[in-house]
Amino acid sequence: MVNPILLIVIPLGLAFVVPLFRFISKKIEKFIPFFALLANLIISLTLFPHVLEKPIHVSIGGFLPPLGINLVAGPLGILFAMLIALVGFLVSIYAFAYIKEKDQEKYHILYLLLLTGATGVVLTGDIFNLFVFFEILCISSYSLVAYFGDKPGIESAVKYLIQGAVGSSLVLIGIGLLYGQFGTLNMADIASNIHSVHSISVFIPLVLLITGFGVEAAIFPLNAWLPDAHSSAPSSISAILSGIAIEVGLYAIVRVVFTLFGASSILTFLLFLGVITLLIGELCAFNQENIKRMLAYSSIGQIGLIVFALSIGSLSGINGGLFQLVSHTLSKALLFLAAGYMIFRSGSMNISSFEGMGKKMPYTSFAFTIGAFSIVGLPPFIGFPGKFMILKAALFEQDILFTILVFLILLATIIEGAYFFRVVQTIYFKGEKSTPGQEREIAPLSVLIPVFIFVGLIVVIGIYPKLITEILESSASELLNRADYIKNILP
Amino acid sequence: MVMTTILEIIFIILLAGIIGLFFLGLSRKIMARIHWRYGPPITQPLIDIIKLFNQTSMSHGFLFNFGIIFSLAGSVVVLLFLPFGRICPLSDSGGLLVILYLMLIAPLGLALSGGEAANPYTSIGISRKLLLAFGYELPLLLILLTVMTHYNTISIVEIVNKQFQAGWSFQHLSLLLPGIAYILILPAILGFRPFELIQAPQEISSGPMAEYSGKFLALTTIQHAFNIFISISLFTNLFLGGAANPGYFFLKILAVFVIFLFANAVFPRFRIEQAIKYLWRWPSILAFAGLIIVLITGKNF
Amino acid sequence: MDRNNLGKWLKSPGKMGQKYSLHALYFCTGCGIIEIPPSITTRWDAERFGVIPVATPRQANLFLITGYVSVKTLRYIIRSYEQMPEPKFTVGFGSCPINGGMYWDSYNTIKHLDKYIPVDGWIAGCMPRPEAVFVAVTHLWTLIDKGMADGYNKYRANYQYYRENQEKILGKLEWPPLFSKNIKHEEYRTIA
Amino acid sequence: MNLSIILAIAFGGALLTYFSGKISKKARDVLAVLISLVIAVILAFFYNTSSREIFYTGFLDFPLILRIDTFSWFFAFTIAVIGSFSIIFSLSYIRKKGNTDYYYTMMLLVIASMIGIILSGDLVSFYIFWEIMSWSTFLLISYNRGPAIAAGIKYIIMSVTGSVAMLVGIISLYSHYGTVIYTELSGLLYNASSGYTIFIFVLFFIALGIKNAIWPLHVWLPPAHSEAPSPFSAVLSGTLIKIGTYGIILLIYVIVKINVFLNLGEGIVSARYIIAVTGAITILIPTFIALLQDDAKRLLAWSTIAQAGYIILGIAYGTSESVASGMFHFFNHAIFKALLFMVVGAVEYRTNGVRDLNSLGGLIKKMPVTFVGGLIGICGLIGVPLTNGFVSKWLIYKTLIINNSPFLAFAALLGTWGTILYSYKLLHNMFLGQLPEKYEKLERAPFSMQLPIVILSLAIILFGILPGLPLKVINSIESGFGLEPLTINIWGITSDTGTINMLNLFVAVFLIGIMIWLIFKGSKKSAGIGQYDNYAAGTTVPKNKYHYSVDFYGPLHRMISPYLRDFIDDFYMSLARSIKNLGNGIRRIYTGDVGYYAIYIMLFLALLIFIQIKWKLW
Repeated sequence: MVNPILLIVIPLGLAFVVPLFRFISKKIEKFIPFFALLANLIISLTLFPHVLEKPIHVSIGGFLPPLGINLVAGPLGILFAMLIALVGFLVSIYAFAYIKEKDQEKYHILYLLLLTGATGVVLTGDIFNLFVFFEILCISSYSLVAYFGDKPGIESAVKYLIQGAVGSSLVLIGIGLLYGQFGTLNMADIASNIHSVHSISVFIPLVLLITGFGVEAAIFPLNAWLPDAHSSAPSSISAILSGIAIEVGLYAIVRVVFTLFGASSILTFLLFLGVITLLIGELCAFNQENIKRMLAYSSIGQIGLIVFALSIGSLSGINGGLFQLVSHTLSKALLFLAAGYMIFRSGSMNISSFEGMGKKMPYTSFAFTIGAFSIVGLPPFIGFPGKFMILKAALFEQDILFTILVFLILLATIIEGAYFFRVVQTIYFKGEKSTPGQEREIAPLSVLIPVFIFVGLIVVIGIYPKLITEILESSASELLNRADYIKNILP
Repeated sequence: MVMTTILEIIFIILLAGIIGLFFLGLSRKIMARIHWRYGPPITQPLIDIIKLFNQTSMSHGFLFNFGIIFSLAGSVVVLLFLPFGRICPLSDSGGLLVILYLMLIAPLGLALSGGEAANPYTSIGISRKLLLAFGYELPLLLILLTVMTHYNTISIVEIVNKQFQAGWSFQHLSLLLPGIAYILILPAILGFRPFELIQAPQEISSGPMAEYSGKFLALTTIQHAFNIFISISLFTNLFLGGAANPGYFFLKILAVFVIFLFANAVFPRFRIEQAIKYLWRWPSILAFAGLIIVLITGKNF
Repeated sequence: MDRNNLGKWLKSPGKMGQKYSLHALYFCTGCGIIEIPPSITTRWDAERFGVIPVATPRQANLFLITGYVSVKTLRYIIRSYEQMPEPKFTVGFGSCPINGGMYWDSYNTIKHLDKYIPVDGWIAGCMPRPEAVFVAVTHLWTLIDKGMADGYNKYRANYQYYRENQEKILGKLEWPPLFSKNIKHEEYRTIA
Repeated sequence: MNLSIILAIAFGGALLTYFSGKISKKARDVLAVLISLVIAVILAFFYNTSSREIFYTGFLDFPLILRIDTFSWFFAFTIAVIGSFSIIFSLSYIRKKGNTDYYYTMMLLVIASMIGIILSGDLVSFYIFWEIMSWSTFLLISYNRGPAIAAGIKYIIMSVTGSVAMLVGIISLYSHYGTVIYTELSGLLYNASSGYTIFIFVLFFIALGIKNAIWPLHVWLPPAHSEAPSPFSAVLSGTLIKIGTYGIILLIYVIVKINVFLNLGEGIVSARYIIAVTGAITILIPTFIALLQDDAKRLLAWSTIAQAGYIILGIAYGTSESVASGMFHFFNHAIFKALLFMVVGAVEYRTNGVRDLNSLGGLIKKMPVTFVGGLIGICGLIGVPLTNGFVSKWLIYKTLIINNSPFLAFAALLGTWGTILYSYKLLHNMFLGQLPEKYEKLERAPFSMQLPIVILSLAIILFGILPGLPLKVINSIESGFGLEPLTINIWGITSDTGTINMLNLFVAVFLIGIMIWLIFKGSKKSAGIGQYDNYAAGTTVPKNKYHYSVDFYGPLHRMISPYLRDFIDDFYMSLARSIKNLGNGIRRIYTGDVGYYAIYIMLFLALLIFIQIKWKLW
């Protein structure tokens, strides 16, 4: 069986090799992320069956935990790794045709680093190491947002950078406090004796960590960077940001709350936070004229929904939350890619500029439609089982509070439907019936292939959700009973 | 059994036609007398019909002919459902509701026939006819519902029989108001003044009949005669307790008819919206009150 | 007056019907119409003879040309006459329809109405009183009895003649000819 | 033969049609008609059988079940037949327009999903097919562009609103009873608290009522029906809104049993009466609004709402006769409303999209077959005796009167008289009156349009004279529901409270009609004259101007129109506007100034700590 550390090493190593390849050929460099992530995908797929029976943990340099740094490839980690590899892989294909600037190697290096960071975050078992990888992720995404080098890109990158810096500093303080109290940085170790300490002195680091990671995870008051960053980044990067970066931030929060602190009592707070985030995201998106901003706001909403689902705290709740997370990753990445190419063609991010796209770019608009329906949660697409599971989990609590929250969520769903259907109508039905300028210009294959792989996944998982429910359940159980997690690492 | 039914049917149709024409003639005679004129002979409508059948006529097409036949058939069929004295050939199909529905075939047929005439006078007349029908249906429905709820049946024969046991409907307080309401709307049903706005000769040149000539006019006259008979005998059956034998029944409807002749002779004409406003105000209020009373006092049967 | 003679009714119902239900076209051509209201109302009550005014030519079989006929009204008279169902009877009321009367030298009054539509009877006088109307009606009865009130047949037979006269004075008529029967110019003299 | 094959054919056929359209147009047309017919035929074979099967186990832990019994057969078969007719109708209708492959595919998809809903045996698959129906309908309503876009968005938003409410209901049922299968759920609510039952009722009724266009939830229907392509309007108002009816029957008589339903609340405030009264309102108000319409299809749309009111009233009133009348009227309405929409569609097709009642007229001379279709259609709609609408309406009136609720009966009857007015206006303004000069050259409707029109007209007459045929099916459905069935024969209904026998009526009308016809023929022949030989006070008839159709019911219009503004629609619109403004307001939070953002973070931190100190989260 392969070593999960390869998942980190391959992209990291290749990232630094990219400049060297330039000396060989300029053509080749764009293919490096492709191969790296293909490898990652294969590795994570091969690891996947082993993980299901027993989490793998690798200790770097032979030092056993709690002393050394260790990687823990649990079901959750592998799930995320797989997701990251998959989305990264497909987006790297998309980038072939999409990234046309002079010095592409910048893009590819940063891209690989971003994914390295993400993978590292989800695989590491050490809190400080997590922070390091998190920083890699953040910094590379700051610079990728500004990749085009135009004014809005740089401006939003700076905004992102400032908020991210505040967040990271909070995280660092939190970790420092934890280290001061427990004298260890290994998560399992901290987790094992978290309850032995006076509560308030543990609460402060918890709060700091939640806030810090919350910035990246775009929870309500901390998500101000997101619309600007997503709308001004290259579409491929927007897809990665809202498909992966946010989810990784969320992963960090979940890991901290469930595994590290076992803080089931703060979930009530997160519950409301999630619903508020959802409502605000959808309301902001409702009247948006700029397509990418609209998608960004809808990502905020989706994150809110996921947070809500995860903080129900029951097994089915977390299950549904993770499913929704997967579905959001796939659908939103698809939406950003499709929209990105339509923007590329129409030359404007304004929704009204998409009129008649259904005739011009039939395949891309079809894909966009599927993505939109899936986000709104219509069967037979992947969004529907997710929403279904979440509502099921919420209503199984048999609690009036949950019923009210469910109604709020559904209100948000209606709003979401409203603006997505508006865009679909604009694509297909607005504009004159057949103006002469409407000859088809099919998108290049390197755009259509990833897009349609996404479509395929969305439809297949939507029709046959059992494809992923198994791993989701094991990941949910991993989150819930932290005792096993600790036992696995500290025998 | 079937033989008797058929005989009854023929008897009723002939009798109704004769009585209807007699009423038409009578109306012209009495009107003349009220105007201090000598007036035509009572047989004048018959003479007109004979003449009209011997005249040439112009037709506008298939529907123009079909509509007339349709409407006349509708009015004739209603006769078979109305108890005339004790005679009621088709008592066991649907009762009052079917009568209600069949009574709308006649105006519908005329409307269709007049519609193909492609003459705006006709169309205006039809629009007025339908509007007036809509106007008087509101109180009429309330009245009929009151009666049906009071006797808790939809069969008109049963209503008549129950009146034989318990006296005329007029004697029940709860049916008094609806009866009055019916009297108030009966001119509208008959198309008499002050509701003679459907065929206002000076205004829209006899409305739906503007294009009729010869036999078409004759058939409409006959249909009008049947219509008079039907609506008056419906009132008689519902409120004046029907009758044991045809003669007695005839006297009753004669009495009711003559009352309206006086109204017809002295009143001017409503405009259509005035007519609707009137119909939807007093008769409807009375009928509504009657329905409320019936619901409060509960069924008597 | 044989209105109540049942035998005649059975023998020729059509003719009797035409006699005793004359529906007059309620059509005012000229001043003569002033005599119609008294004749149909209380004082002289035309309805007792079965004469009542009706609204449209379709329902009428008696056409009273009441008063002078100007060129303008002639068009409407012809149109109304042609729209009446047969059998139909025309009565010129007053001297103007007969020969122009006091308008004998007017440039736009029709002097000889019977050149344009057949006229079954004339009521002379200016104005004839309502009694005269009833006299005309009774005469019309006798004509109907004898079968001499056949103006509509004349019109049918000599349609081309009438049409020519009409078009001579009115110019091209916008409605198509009523009868397509084509009679040569000599024949009508013999018929008429 | 098992049920999943039907769905396979239906859904597979839809996709197949699309791709065959890429190859050859002819093949696609044939295929589309063939598939719709095949579905109908297969369903016909299921008559009077009942079977049940698990067709898919892949969805989470819910086995998706298909079942058929007389109840679902009745609805499914009607839908399939109407659907196939409207596809036949579209053959020539859609030829003028673009995106034909897309049109047929969506049409078949809608029909397939409707049949899926009817055949599904558990609430989850019901919901899945329901949603598929919703979005496919949405994609087809906007097909005509222009005003159709607003109609589509209105439809889909209301539809999504309803379906999420229903989703809550379904999951709540599942969380209470651990099952979503009808047969297991049925009667379980017997010992539930009435509050919970009402909660479930409300949730489901939002969804079903929106589909069925019950009065306060009807606003999507008029624009959608009038802007959609006409054959699809036929499907929409003939069958699609009846899915809501099906759902309501399913809810009341299968899931919540009749005995629970009748004991829900007391007297006037019982669920039974509230729904019945809603139905009555749904009859009255839309009928009056339909009187004011000048657009043929919009008029029909409003009349559809009104007729749906009859169905709801019948179903909710809960006596055996009323339920029978409700289902029978569903059947009749599917027939005659589809027919009427096809008639309007044919006219629209020939006159290049003229639907304005004020600019048509006299088309009877040019499109006689279409006219006869329209005539029979409105006769059915009014309920003239010997057409199918009569018996169902007679039943509902009768049961309402006999069970002593005359006000509901009054609403129903008055609605009928309003129906006469607007349906005659529809017929007159399109087909009667003077033929405008520009339509002198009009041809008849093509055969593929005349065929469904003729067949449906014949069906109306047939079921009018032999009401026993559908009533037999309805009887067996009712015995399934635990209602005592009516005593019927092929000609009508016999009961001690009131009997109807169409045979008497038919023979009487027929013989008397013949008699009068003979009199008519016997007397003098009448000369045929054209429309320009009319009485015009001696003048010649002016062309194009001699037609009274604009403002046909002017006086009534002026009387009632001030009271009949569609304020419900205004309310929804203002709601949407206020949400939009709220969104704009909330977006101000993101000022675009990083300073604020940093402050937000700190505030969040402070908030967390404050909460900790206040409520001790940890």
